[in-house]
Amino acid sequence: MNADRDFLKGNEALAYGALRTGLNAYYGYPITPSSEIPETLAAEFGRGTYPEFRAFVQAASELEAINMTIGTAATGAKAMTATSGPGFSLKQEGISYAAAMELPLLIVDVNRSGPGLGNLGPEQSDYFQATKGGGHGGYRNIVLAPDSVPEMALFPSLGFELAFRYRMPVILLADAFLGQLKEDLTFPEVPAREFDTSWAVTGARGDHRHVLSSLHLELPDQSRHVEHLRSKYEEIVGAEQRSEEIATADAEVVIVAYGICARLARAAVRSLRDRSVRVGLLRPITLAPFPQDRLNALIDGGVRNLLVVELNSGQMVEDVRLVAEGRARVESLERVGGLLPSSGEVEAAAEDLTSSGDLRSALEAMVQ
Amino acid sequence: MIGAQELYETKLGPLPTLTGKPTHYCAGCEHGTLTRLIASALEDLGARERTVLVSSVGCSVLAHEYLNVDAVQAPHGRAPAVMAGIKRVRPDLLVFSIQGDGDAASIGLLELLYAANRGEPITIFLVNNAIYGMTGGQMAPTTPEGMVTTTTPFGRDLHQTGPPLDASKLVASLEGPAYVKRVFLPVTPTPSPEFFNARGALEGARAVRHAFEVQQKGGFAFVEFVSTCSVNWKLSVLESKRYAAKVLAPLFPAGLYRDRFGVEAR
Amino acid sequence: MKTEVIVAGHGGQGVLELANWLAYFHLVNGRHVAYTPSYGPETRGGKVKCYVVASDEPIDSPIVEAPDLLIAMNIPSLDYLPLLKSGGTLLVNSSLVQEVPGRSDVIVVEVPAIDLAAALAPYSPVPGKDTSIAANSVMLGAVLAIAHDDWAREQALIEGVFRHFLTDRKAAYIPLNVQAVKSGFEFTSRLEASSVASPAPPLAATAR
Amino acid sequence: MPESLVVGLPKSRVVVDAERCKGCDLCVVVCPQRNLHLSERFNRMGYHPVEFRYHGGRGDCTACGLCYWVCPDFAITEVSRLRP
Repeated sequence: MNADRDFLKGNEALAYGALRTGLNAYYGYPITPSSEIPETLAAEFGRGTYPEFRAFVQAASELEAINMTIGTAATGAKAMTATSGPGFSLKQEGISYAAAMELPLLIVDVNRSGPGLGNLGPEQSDYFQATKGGGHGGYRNIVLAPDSVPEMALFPSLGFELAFRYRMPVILLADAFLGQLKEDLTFPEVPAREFDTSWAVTGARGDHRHVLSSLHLELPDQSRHVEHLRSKYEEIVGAEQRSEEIATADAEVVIVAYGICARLARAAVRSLRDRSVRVGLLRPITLAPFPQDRLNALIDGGVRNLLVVELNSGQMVEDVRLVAEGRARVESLERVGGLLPSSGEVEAAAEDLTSSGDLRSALEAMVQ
Repeated sequence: MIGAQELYETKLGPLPTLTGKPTHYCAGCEHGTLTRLIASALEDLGARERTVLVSSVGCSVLAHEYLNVDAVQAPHGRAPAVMAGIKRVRPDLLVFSIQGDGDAASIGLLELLYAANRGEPITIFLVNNAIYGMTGGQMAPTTPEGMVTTTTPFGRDLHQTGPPLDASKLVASLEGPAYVKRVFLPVTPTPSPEFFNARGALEGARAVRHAFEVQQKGGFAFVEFVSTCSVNWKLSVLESKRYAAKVLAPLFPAGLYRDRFGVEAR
Repeated sequence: MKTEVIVAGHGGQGVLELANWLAYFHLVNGRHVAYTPSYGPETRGGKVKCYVVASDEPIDSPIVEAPDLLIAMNIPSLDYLPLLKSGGTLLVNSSLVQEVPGRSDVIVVEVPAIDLAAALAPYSPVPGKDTSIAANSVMLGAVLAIAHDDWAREQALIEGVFRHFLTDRKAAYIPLNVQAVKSGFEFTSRLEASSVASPAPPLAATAR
Repeated sequence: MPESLVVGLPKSRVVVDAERCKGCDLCVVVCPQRNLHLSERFNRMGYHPVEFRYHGGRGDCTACGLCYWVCPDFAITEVSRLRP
């Protein structure tokens, strides 16, 4: 018996992870495949198990939800909202305002298939929306991509830490598979963190008051503000790139994949290594900032072939190509509509990029 | 010799809850009048240091420049949701917004109605001047039939746009709110063409005070101020007050629609 | 040691529960587990399919492409038979599936799960209520038997599994479900013992 | 100083910050005693600001404050009464 291990869905683990890191408020509008998050939180709110969890509201719309999240965040409290693609689109308005007002909040997107209603299957097609800003105006958010249920439980804590450190929205980009997947996990002990909230609205003190506004009517003021947001993100690019590597040291081909695709890629790398095929995996943990330094280092170290595996019609591959700048061949294996490639397909695509794969293709071409 | 200044004592003076910054409001605009009423009420309640203003979008977008309190900017129409988010985790704070008719009764109607229906303990002041002032005079949900605006250049046609929307009645149709009141805020013409009465401002002052008290008792408070917009109505200041008295007052009659805690009775 | 299972059936047969119980049984046995349900509209009365992976090592991919064990609760579940690994086991609910398509390289174990469950009426928490609902627990017992486990050893663990999942009002169903597991276990063990042709199954679903 | 000795001074008075005033006329039309008037001069914004001009013959200022409450620009900064 191993009583200290839990067995939870990704969505449930995320909810408990947030509660264990001192979540104060959750506002959301239910949407499959993320609804276990509000369901789990509603139950715990009703039980009152987590005294710091002071507010749970099923909002009337995603707009209401994100703006309630903004209100709570403005007081310096830890606020979270969760949704899936169609709801993520609606939340973009508020995310733009939160980015402009430099509010720390956590937004979870359990990516389903799109555009439009799409279906309930897993996709990674909200990558652009999450990593390039998403709402109007120029800004970037930090985007975290878990690839397992234990990480779904762990990343709310990391997310709030980054959100408060840099005073900005942090997006936790999961996918429908991870949301529904159940795995064993052990909750890490997360010490309660106190963050600097001296900027928050809590009532004026004498002549000192706090105004959180995204309105800068004087043109130079707005210019300075956007420049400030940009330089803040540049600092984040320098300090917060996170990734995981498997068997990249002598790799001829490196697979770049995150989320559920990284799990498939792990299996493919293991299987290929069993056959002495020199393939490795670079798994971005922060999609924004993209782990460009590690990717650069791999290319500088001699990796000439990159295979991007993602559940969209080619989004992260653009960032990989941007880093590679023509120094490495970048191919991609894509699936959409909720379908996943098999690990065999990942294996084959990676092997095709090795020198033996090249030789075989050349021979096949000659035969034909 | 005694200076004339020392002979007088102040009955009404400057309010520390006002920043003193000149407003961007047009001459004779009730937005300015309301700002003073709010500052005065907050001082009466000794609440300035526990108050958060949620600035909305519209003419009141810069309200935080004039009111010397903590403030958060809400996206267009979303002020009630932002207020609810503040109040849910900080029930000790006094949270209010000044919304326009476009903000509250059009783009943010859902946020208004749901905050009202849940009875969120917040205070909303709606300035209904029947037109979009900040953006240059487009049709508002509350524009009366026939009014010429930049988007109804031949006058508002109700067959095309539906009738003016009555926000106070809509809010009062819900169970959630504890206090719903509509006040005619402009100065009102009297039989003498040279005199106007200021009853609106005095009633407004009471309503503002009551709306904060209701929030302190845990209720949702909503006060609609029927107002004017002389610049976009293309009338002089005093003509706009006469027009408001003639056209808007019957369309949006002043009245008390809900007073669950009986604050008016005292 | 890694075990990959597909559990399939139709909505209402308790397929998700069976897969959950199986995964949790492995978890309390100290393994890493991954369970992937079907979800959304497809769970409304239609086909249901779940993956269960149990492994002593951290699990790379939770997706089961070639299962060691296919639990087929109804006829459409046999659609997944081509995926079954050579040498793998097909566990069939023979109450609903009378004819099993041939695949000579797999072991077929037929358990009349509904009939066995229906025979447990004395254990119903509601007197007179049909107990065939416990067919999924019968299949859990069959899985344990296929792994040549010892019922006496597993009984406590199984009770723990049910106590974890069947809480509040559902707790009344724990004795019925435990009996159903036992029934499935005993039926399958006899089947195995009487089966001369079949070699010992390569699958150790609960091997330790 | 006893009130009776302050000859020619209004019993109450209104202090106007002329630079804030936008000349909207609201205080002028609500003043029951007609003690407020738009000035001939311009302020820095280019408005004719209001002035408190006491006309002893027309009725004294009662410090009723109506001008203070209706002023949208907080330009009526003070309403005062003679000390008793």
